[in-house]
Amino acid sequence: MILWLTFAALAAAVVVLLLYPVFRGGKDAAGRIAYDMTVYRDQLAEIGKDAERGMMTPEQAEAARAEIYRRMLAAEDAENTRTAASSRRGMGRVARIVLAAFLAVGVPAGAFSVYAALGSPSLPARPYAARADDPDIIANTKAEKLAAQLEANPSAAGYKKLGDIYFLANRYDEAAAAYRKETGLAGNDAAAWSALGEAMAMANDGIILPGARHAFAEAYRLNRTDARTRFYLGLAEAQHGDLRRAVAIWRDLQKDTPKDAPWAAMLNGHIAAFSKQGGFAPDTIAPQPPDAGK
Amino acid sequence: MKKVFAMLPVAVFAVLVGFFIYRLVLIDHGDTPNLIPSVMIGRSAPAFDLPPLFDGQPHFAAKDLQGKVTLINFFASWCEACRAEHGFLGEVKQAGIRLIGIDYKDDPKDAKAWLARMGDPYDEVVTDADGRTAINFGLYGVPESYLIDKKGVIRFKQTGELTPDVIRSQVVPLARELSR
Amino acid sequence: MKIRRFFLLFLLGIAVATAFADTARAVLPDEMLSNPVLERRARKISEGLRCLVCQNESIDDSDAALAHDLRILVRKRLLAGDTDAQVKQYIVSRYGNYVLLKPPFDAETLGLWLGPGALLLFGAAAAVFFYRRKDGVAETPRLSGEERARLDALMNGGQGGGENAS
Amino acid sequence: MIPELGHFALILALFVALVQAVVPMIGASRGDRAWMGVASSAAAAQFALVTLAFGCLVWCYVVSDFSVLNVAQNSHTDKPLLYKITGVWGNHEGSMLLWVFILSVYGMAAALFGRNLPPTLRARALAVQGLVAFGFLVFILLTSNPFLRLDPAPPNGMGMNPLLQDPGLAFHPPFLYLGYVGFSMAYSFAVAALIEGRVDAVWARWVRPWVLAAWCFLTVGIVGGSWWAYYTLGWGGWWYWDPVENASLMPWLAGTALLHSLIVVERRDALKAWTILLTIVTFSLSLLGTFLVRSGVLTSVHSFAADPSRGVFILALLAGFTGLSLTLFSIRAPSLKGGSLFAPVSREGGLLLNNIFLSAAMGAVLLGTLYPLFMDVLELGKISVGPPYFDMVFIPFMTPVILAMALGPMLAWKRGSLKTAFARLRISLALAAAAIAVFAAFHVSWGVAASMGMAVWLFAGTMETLAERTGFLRAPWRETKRRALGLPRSFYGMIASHAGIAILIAGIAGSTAWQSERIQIMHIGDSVALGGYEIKLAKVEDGIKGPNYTAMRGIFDVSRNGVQDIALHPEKRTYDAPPRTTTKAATWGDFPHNLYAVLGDPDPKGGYVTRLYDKPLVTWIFFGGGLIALGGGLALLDRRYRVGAPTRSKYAGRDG
Repeated sequence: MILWLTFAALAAAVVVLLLYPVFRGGKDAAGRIAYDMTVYRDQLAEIGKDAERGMMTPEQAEAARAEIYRRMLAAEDAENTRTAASSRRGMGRVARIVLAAFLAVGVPAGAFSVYAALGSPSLPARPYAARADDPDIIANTKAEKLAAQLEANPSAAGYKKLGDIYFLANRYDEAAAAYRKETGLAGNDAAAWSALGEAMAMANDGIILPGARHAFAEAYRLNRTDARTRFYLGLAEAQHGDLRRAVAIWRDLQKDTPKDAPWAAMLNGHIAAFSKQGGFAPDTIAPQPPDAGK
Repeated sequence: MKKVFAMLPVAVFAVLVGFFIYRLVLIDHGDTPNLIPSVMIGRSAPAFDLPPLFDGQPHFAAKDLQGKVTLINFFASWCEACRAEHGFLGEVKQAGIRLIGIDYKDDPKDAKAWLARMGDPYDEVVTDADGRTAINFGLYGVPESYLIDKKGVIRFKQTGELTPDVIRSQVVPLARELSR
Repeated sequence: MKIRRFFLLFLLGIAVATAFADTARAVLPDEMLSNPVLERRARKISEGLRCLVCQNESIDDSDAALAHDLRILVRKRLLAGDTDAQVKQYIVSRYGNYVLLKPPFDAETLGLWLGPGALLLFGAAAAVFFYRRKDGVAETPRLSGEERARLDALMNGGQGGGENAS
Repeated sequence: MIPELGHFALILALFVALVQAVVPMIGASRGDRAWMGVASSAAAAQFALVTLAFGCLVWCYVVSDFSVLNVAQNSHTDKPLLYKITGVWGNHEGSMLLWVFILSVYGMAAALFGRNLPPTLRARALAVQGLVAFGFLVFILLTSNPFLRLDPAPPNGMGMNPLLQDPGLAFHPPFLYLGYVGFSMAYSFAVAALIEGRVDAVWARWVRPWVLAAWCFLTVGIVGGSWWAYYTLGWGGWWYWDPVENASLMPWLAGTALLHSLIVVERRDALKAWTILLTIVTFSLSLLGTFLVRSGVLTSVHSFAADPSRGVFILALLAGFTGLSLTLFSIRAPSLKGGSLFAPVSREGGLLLNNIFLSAAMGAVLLGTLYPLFMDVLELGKISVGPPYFDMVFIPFMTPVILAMALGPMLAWKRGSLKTAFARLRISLALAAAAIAVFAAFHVSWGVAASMGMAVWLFAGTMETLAERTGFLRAPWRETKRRALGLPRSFYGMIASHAGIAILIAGIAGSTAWQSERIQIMHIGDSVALGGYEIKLAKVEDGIKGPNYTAMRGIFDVSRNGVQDIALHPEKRTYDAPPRTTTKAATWGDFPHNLYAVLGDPDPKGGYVTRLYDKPLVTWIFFGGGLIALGGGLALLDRRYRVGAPTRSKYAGRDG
């Protein structure tokens, strides 16, 4: 609420600022020629100074002055023709009211509607210092401690946590090692296998080697709905050159993906990009789940 | 006259923008402006005579290229992209093309271990320890592959990884034509 | 958790793309030739050859592995008795003109080499055209009496405006 | 809330920019004072909103709010506060926001200091400025939005490229942008004048301070960047003819030409079409630089950071702003009346000569930068155009400019005499000839001797000009002092800038001619002789902890004739996040020497690779560059650019 009130106040302040000249009315100022004359007078004064300093002979100074005088006369001519020619004087009251209405309504309305499309009003700011209670942060600083504890007292949940910490710290090799321990301890845990595969892939700059592929296959065997597993199985196909197969798997995943899923955009992007690379239209590919057998 | 001169800047600028648009269109169509075509295409493979990776096997030299269509694949165990490419090399061999691997600036121990782990699709693997042969081929980096005809002339070069698409649509058809 | 992973993959993609190499530079002591004259020639040649895998750097400035190999090659060729031109030709025969930081003068680069001169000629022609122009007034004539009167009115009328520097 | 507030302020700024672009333009064409008045208040609102948005982004960086994608990608909690702040513009999105922020600062300045401008011209110029802001805000919001959020926030950021963690690189982009964007103000005036159909001596005076300010900032930015490259990139170079550098040099050359042609317009009412064209070209080159650097059309082999969608957008902006203004130019230029004539040998003639050569040099740089692209698009093959080409074309083009630079100020306006000018410069002529003879005798190449001769010629000539104007030694001391105090500041600005160029040339010539280098493996205790100094590797300390890096530091003791002078401490740093290694050279100068030491990797067989250079006079390059910018600053303080607004006079009321 405070957020919206602040926005409204900001928009209102801007509107007031924009409307000020509209309602202040036209205070007459000097005409164009007065501005020109100011400069020409200044130039004349400079010539005087130059001549006085001996930078110009009196004749040169006189010629230079004559040039400026001519420009002054020309400016006056221009002013007279312009004044005679321009018949329109201002925009009138109605136009001014229309303008004021547009400024007062159009500007804030436009800003709010664009913000509605681009902004994330529901997300609070997350300054680092204010995240002292954030479990991730605490965990991150205590990763070493946790690793030591697990050494003495291994547990699947502990390794999962450790793997997550390493993963988020971009330490993928260590994350993979922790998840591998987790898969060993947890038995048939699809999420653990999937996390392992992802960590291994990330450790190789996103390339899914046989080891990682095996982990994903294992995860898929245990759970056929997990989005992450299906996404990476598709990616593996793509990396093996079978773009049609990859797109088929992703389109299958797309069917089960809610529109507002955070990865929906990325998934659609992958489908579009890989279809383009493969030179086919995505909708010519029938959705197909990954092979369970592999 | 004056008018023509006044048009000149906007005309020059329009041509310039035309170039930029065309370039961006090319990039958008998958043309990678950064790839430099090899000047070696259509020329005989440079002279070389490289020692084998595995002890006891023969050397491989430029003269051995005669009589058989060959794909020379430069790779290294330390190269990330080579891993991605490696799985598809089998297709090349299946198509009846002789496949020679040149292990580029690598520790033989690492290369052997790598081939043991990833599989060894090559007919022969030789080593280019100091990278001199690679430079003679005009190599930018690994992986790169050169398709060479029966007379030892370079016919095709792939800078970067061989993808299944490149193998199927370019390498195999060209090799077939060349073997005739 | 899952959500975050996907975003991280996205982040990682960007990080990999913008990563670039270490900046420790160029020629290493063990590459250098003991003969200072040959070494100086080698450096000179290296400065004119492009590092093929870098952005706009000569192989003399680059620490890329290929640049290192090319520097050694340049020195080997020099030791073998090649002239500077032969060394360059050797590398051009492998990598094409792209490797030369100073492009050769040929049909394709005609515009590049003659362009600057053409621009200057165009400028000179425009200047000549400008100086021979007739519609300007060579010497400003004195003001006529009528003009002087108008001017006086103008100057005095505008008395209020002026040289009040703010 | 802070990140969202910044986002909203930026979006609001977009609509204010639209208002600023449209309403005053209509107002000016209809002569409506209220509608025109919206220009100033919109510029003020624009400034306030973009400042707010920029401040919000800075705040996000300072407090490490990783829920903001841009912060998560480019910052890290370990970074020192300074680099958290400068990290804001160390990436594409943030730097575009800085761009728009600076644009709004100029708009505000024009609204505040523009009271000496006729209302219609001011309204139109601000409207064009609003249009530029609108284009860039759309670009930022659609393709480069720095306020996109991340949920949940990652525990830490990805860090910042360590190369950017340096005061030199932290502060030179803002100056470059102040330069690039500053030229947008001149551009806006040019377009406004074309719309009005009035370009005259008065217009030139109104525009000149904006051009001066932009030019000054751009000079500082380029010199700062060059200085940064010198001491961080680790091999003592300071200019590489890289496309990024060319992108800043081209507007500088055009801007320098513009600065001089404006004088002719102001004095003679001549060269008007050319000056307008140059104004458009200068700003377009700033945009072109942005396009080339950020679109990826020019990047080379292993770079894949380019984003074609951004490229398309910037190209559209470039095509829009430049195309529209050039079209307008082609319609209006033929009707611009030529002013009074001047002889080829005259002050104006000198300025015109300067314009021709500077523009041709700028064209040559542009040609060299784009030629590989042309060849590629036309499928004529791939070539590289590098430093040897640019040196070959640039130096011959600049030589006449420098020779004329000493001569020009000695020529009379309108019709000068070469004989008189040379007679007044006889001391400079003699000194230059002596310099060439002395340097040639010291077995340096003829090129270096000639460059030194040119530097002496220009410096002495500039000093002689100063002496001439003040009557130094010819008039009584009291008279000299009176004249010196009476000379306008812009004159002193010219003296400082021209002298700066002389010093810069001497620095370039000296550092190339007398550079010496030693590259070797040194063990602890080894000594190397260089430039009359004895440089000993005393020790190497490893594991030195910085705020966010670990360094290996070499301690070199430098002694001369057995007396120890100073110690050099180059470092090799490995940053924590992201883990990357950078070199930090150590430099020390004692006229004329400049020692430069770099510590390389340890050798497997023991010892360390070290690179030691002596670059005599190299600091003169940066000092000269600084003096050039200072000259611009002095000129900007000239009282004639602070002419007040006219008060109501008998002409008042005619305008509405």
